[in-house]
Amino acid sequence: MKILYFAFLRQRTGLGEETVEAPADVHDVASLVEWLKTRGPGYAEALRDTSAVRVAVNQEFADLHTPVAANDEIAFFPPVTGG
Amino acid sequence: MKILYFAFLRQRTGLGEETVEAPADVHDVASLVEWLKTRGPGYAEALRDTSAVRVAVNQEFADLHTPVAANDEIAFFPPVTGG
Amino acid sequence: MAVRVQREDFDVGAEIAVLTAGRTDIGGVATFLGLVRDIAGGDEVKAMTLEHYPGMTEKMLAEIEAEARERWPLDECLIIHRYGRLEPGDRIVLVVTASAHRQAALDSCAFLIDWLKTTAAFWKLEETGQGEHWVEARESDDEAAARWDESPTKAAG
Amino acid sequence: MAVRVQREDFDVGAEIAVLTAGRTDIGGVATFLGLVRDIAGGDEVKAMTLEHYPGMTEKMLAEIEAEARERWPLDECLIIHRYGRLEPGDRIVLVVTASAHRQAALDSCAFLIDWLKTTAAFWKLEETGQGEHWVEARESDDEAAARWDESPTKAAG
Repeated sequence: MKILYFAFLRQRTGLGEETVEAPADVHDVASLVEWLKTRGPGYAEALRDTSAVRVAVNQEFADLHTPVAANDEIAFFPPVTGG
Repeated sequence: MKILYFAFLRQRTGLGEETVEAPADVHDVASLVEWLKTRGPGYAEALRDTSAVRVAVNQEFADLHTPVAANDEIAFFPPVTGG
Repeated sequence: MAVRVQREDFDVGAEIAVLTAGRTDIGGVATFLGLVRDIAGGDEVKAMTLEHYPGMTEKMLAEIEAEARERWPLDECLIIHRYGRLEPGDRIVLVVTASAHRQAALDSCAFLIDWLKTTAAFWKLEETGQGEHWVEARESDDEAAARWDESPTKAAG
Repeated sequence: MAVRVQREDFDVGAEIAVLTAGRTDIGGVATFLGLVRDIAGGDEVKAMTLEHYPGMTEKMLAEIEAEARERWPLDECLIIHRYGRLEPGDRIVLVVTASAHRQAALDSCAFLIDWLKTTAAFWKLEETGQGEHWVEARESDDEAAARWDESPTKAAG
């Protein structure tokens, strides 16, 4: 799956975009977040407070319960501030 | 005094502007209107229905009771339609 | 801060550029551009001639501009209104308001154009297929202008 | 009808000219131009970098534009939003709405800019004297956008 990071999440993870092969038990946003946090201190820091993070799955707003699959595009970002 | 006519009043009187020497008994807009109406059929027609006519004295909205004097600028026009 | 009543056309982009040149305190510029429509009251309009009262029309525009500046925190304000014969598609009126806050710019622009469209000292002679006629004041326009007799919306950012 | 998210600057006058060229059915064109201010929350802003989500940002803009067209009788509608690093005085956003009736143009323009300023998928990194920081969502903006959850003002002419 393709993972995107914006704003402070991009800065903390150190990358804007990556393609990952998640373990089989990653089936929703919550389990994806838990797995991503194990990938390094930048990820753990970026995703520590999920109340400050918004998520979109395939460019639609989603939440922790939204299912994710291999070909999905999942984006993490702070609440939008508008233009 | 200087008299201005706009829109249909200009068309009916046949002129946009004139300088007149009004008789001594012309002391307010009402008496000015009565005197102007005696000056010809165009004037009588233009000023026949004063409910359809607005007046300004020295570029301020006025009414039939507003006093007028020799050096005033008096304008007659229909209700404004805006731009 | 300017009011212009003119026969000539105007350039919207150039007017905005002049107002905002070198300014770093303006957050929002609201603009209303009025064009002559080819339809009025169901009739096809071939042309429209605007008449105004030179002197008084400008004086009233300056007064309403001063009122807008009093009601909203405006950095810049511009009103241009044309007179003379105009055809469908021609530019007729421009209102530009600039403020640190978008709501002030938007509200003052709407206030000014409502006033201009109802209360400004202009008279319109329309040329239609049925000949020429003077346009009469319209009720719905008066209602739009009357809304502004209430207190203004607070600036929201 | 168009939505553009771009790094490049834009020309307000040229954009309006394209939308209205040859049109005789448009009575009013409402425009909102947003500029970068040199002050935010009391701090001097040296520059601001806008980040967006390519694809999703445009999709959301297209959706809100479609909603505006559904709520108001619009002849034309244009939204341009820039991203990247911008300095005070730079143009950042443009909304243009055109309608036969001025109220529809004014209301839809205000609706769109309120939405853009609160709900559009952008993130802002401000450079101030105190360093860089990400701007957080603001309450007053959310309130301005929430006003539009009510039914729209009727077109008044």
